[in-house]
Amino acid sequence: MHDLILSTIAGYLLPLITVYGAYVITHGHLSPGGGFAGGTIIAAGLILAALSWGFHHAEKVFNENSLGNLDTLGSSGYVLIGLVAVFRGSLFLTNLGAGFPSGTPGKLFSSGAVWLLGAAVGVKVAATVFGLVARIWSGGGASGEVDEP
Amino acid sequence: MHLVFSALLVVLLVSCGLAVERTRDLLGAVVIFASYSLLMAINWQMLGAPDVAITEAAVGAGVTTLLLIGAVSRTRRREE
Amino acid sequence: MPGRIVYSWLPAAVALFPMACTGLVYFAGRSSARLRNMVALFASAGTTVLAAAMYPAVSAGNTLVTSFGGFLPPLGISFRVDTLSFFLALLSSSVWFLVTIYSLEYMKDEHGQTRYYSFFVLTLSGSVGTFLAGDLFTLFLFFEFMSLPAYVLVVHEETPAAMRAGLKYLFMTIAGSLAFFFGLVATFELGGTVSLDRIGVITQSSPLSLFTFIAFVAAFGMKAGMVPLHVWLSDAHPVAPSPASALLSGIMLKTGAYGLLRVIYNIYGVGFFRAVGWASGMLFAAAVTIILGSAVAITQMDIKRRLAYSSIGQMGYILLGMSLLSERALTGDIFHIFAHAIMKSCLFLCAGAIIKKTGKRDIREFGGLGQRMPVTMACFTVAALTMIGIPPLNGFISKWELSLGAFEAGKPFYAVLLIVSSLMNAVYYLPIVITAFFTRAGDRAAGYAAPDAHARHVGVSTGIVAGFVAGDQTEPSPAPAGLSRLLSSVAEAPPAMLVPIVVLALGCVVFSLSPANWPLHMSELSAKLLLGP
Amino acid sequence: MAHGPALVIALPFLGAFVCGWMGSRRIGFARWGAVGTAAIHAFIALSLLSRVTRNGPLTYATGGWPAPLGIEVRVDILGAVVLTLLGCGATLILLFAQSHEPAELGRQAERWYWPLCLTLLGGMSGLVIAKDLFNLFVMAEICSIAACGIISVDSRPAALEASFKYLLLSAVGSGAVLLATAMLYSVTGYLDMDAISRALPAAAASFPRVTMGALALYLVGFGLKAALFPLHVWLPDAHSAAPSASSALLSGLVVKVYVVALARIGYQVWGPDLLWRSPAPYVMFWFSAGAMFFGSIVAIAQRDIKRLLAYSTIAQMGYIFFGLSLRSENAVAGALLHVFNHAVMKVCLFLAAGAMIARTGKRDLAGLSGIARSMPLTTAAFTIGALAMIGVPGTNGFISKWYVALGALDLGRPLYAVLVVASSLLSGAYYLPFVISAYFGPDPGHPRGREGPPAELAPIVILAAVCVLTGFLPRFPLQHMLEVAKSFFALR
Amino acid sequence: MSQQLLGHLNFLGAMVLFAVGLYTMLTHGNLIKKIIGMNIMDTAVFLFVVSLGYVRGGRPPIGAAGTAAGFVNPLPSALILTGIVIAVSTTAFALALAIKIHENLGTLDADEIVRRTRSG
Repeated sequence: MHDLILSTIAGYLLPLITVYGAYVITHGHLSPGGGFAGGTIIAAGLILAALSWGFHHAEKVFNENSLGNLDTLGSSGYVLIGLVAVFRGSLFLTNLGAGFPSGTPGKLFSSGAVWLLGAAVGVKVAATVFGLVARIWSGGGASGEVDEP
Repeated sequence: MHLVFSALLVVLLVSCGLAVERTRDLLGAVVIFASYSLLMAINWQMLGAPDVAITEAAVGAGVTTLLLIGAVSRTRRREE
Repeated sequence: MPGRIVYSWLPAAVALFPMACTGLVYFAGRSSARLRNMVALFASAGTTVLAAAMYPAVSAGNTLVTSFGGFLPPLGISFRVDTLSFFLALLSSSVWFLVTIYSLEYMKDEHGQTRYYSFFVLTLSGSVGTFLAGDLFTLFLFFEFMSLPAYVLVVHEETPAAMRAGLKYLFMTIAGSLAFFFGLVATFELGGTVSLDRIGVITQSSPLSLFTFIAFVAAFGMKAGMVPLHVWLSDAHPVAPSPASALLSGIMLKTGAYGLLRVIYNIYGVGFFRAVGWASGMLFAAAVTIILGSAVAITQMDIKRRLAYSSIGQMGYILLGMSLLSERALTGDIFHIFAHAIMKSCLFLCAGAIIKKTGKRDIREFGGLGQRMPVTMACFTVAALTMIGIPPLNGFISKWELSLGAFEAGKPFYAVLLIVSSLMNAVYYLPIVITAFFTRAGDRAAGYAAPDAHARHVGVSTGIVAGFVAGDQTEPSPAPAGLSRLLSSVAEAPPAMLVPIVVLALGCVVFSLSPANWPLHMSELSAKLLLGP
Repeated sequence: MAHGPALVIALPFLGAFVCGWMGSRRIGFARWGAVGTAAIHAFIALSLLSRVTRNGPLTYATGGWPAPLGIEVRVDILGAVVLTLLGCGATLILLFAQSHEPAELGRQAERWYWPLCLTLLGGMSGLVIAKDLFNLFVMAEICSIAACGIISVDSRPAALEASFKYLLLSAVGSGAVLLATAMLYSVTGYLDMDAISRALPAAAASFPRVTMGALALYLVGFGLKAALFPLHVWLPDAHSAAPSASSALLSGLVVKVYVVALARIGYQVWGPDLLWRSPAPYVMFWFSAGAMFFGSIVAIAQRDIKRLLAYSTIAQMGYIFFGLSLRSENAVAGALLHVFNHAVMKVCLFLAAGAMIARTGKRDLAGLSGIARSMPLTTAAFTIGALAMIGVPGTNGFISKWYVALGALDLGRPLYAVLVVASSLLSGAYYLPFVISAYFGPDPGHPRGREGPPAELAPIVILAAVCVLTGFLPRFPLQHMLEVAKSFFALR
Repeated sequence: MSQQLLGHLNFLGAMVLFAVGLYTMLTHGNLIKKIIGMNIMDTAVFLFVVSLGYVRGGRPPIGAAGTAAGFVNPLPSALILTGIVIAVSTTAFALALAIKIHENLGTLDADEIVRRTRSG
């Protein structure tokens, strides 16, 4: 279903949606949203583009391999960030207490590791959701599961 | 006004739910379900849960619908 | 006789020695058949020696005790050996030893011998452990170690009939053990202990205590072949290999009787029973068991089936003896456990020898066997006469004591019942003897060949009994023509089979009315012990 | 091991991600990575156990925030014992699986298999040590989805259908659990179990219908997932259609963690007094009695060995619920002990059955007759497992039976003890014929001397040995479970 | 008062929707319809939880940065968010299964599926 208007608009929308998703992710501790919602938004943008350009185009960038890498990066990243605290001698997932910079409350880089964790979740969710939809739309079957930590 | 609007939302939600149940055309049911999700998101916003609302809008109305459409298009469209 | 408590490792050794040997038998069996047989023999002989080694302490009136705590806190495994335990453990291990010797020859050409001997030794451990157990829990444990492996002995032949009988046996056994389990838990709940070191763990009469008693009766009655629960016995005993049948009938049935003895006289106590009058139910069941067992035995033409039903009838005596609640009856009861163990093992071994040599199981075809296998048949005759209760033999003593006990308990009806059942015993044992000695080989025994064989058979047997009672023998068949012919017709079983048979038959005679009757003495002591002060 | 409580959850998940990532590149790494992760998990669980038994419950506040605000996990004795069970059980199952499953699944499906197993392990671990109801719910969901995954991973139609059914029904269950959690939150204002437990008596007085409804919903929700009798419909299909190692995981471990969750909610959140003022235990009692008989009777009619084992699980779960629904320390200890014991025996049985099926290609009982001659050790292990199921003394099944029956008599209800006993007899009725035919039945020509490879055989034999060992020396799980039961009833 | 009424109205709506979802799930043979029913049921539960929070009269948990006193316990929101995530993963998984089943058996009807898997 290739359509010139659609694909052109999708080309403009994709960066916008991605930026919005990134905003939602990184401001999870300040405003509604967070890693999950933001990740879904990014995935939605990608899906929109893929739908209008065709999934085979998307496969050049986001194939099973790279999606798997992103998936693992996000989810392992979350656990590893949690483990950083452990290695610094505090409890698992400890944030400020483990020496993550607290920053200024109300600003972007506040709340220590929260936005890092959010980013990890966002990457994972975006990759997974896009992978799910891509799989359902373009063949393949057995699916993975989404872990929202 | 708030109350009336909310009541209307609830009524709409229920009727959407019933419509989904009744529709034999799966694609139609999916579309109605998408609007159901959107209505639900609005309802939650009005009930003071913006976090949930935004997620529902992205997930319920967006991803779930896409998944359902994909699945319907890869299987069959009518419920026999 | 004031006894002391002596801590000793011997009881545990007796019970666990064969269990330890089981593995040895199995691994020996993988390298050499001879070695395996020797190990099996060694296991049963060793058990007998170890059991006998407890004699000095027990004869001094002491009680041997071992315990391993903490199996299932507050329960543990414990052994406690008084006169009764010692007596029965020694009895079972020595019978086991004899039967092992017999098996060496009997099982020579059978399949799966390693399996047979492994489980043979394991069941020895179970049955000896049952007799030596110091609490109900240990008793339960060893009871299971005996009952479940015995399944393998029952189905050894692997014929469809054996498999069917085995399945029945297995399910009845499991049902029985679950009833036992229930009784065990309930006893623990009611008395706070399951130890057998006292008289009267359960002292209150309540619905639960009655329920508990019924559970125990069901569990042990199942093993002992009490009448409504006997259905497995008549199938399982005939299909097992003969040495295994001898043990099943001779020893394993007795574990059920022993368990009931312990339950009645230790867990509840005789005083309790006299007060509640539950014994009358037991008496009734015992009476039914005696009559039904004997009556059905009369109709059986398969020698092993007839012996199996006979066992049911004989177990009825034992159940009767323990329910009469009098000292004489109890003495007779325990003595009958001993006497029946010996004679029934002897009979089954004889039957095994006959089947092995001639392939005949049907007693109508036993004509001429007296000439072919004179020793075997002589032993069979001795054991059968003992079973009937002919005065000089030890079967008489138990019946005599039981009858006196019945009078002592003020229930003369049961004495009459004993006499009637003795006559019934005669009705089904004498025809075998008569057929074997007084008809020629190839002849169908008189009366058996007739069109309505069954009716004639019963009629003839009754006639025989009548004649016997009147001191009159039925007309003898023509005697063998000459000595040479007699010798040429002898085809006796090999010595390894013959020796145990002869020893057991001698046991029937020796421990009879001789002035120093050691088993009777032990029975008297045990009865005193059970009845308590 | 101060971080043990976090590690037992985080480690399997991390392992799952890494195995999933490596799966498409080097499958061998994923296989052994899964086994290794489970082994480390078992090690951590064991060290936690020793620590908890010495120093008392270990509370771990994730992120350093204490209870009402942050997420806490707590490893108490029950948690530690079950964690040990999970770790050791999963290690053995995965060890079996890494030699057994590649052939059964095929390369494509196998890639998904190891991460799913580890995800399941992480979810289960989280479930048994979660201290707040929210985490309980999340972990239960992770378990459910991962469990569906390992059922349908090889895409056989029967497995797909079973998995779908399980997925939908467990979605209903999670809806119920979520609703119940929300209701409890609305009347108490907490999600933390201890805090709810303190606030609940007052809340139950002022909102009796809400709290009652919440309890009922928990019973339905976790009852669905744990296959409590009328809600068990998904189990026979799911557990029999899954690959063998999955069946062992599901029947042995997964259903158990939901029982633990329900026991926690009943005894630690509600507490015995409040619990027995509600009808929930009585309902559970009748359902479980139904389960013991229904499961067994239907199992007798089964022709397929894995279906037989699956129905046996229903009966045995009934047995566990039966013990839990009796207001007696002994019965509850017996039930919790049976959680442990049944896990050991059922895993042993399923693995043995899996090995038999793999060697002969047959899964009907008749086709497996005479199997003892070609697989003596596996059959012996199966026999021990079956005897333990019946509760023959000397096996661990006996010990749990003893305590449940004792508990029934503590209540003055001998008839309940008879029920327990009768259900044991019934389990004999379906295990023994198979065992007998395995030894004495006609041999339809199984290949001779074909035991599985050592890695496949070792877990089976070890588990059978554990059945006997904990039958003779029941101290390890028993003492702890008695202590747990005591602490349950000490709660007011 | 109006808040209470609104809360109760939503309770009622949630219950009706739960019933509709469950009914759809149980009575329809089509797997995709079942999945949609499951989603309706889930959202009904979420609606119930949200309206519970509303009846208790809280304010949105986010927005008033820095004023700790103004925060409402954010847990119920997190509860639902997680619930949504789980619902979508379940949905995705169920759909994948449904597609696989359709590939293998050529039908999406539950009864038909049972018949075809049993027969071979």
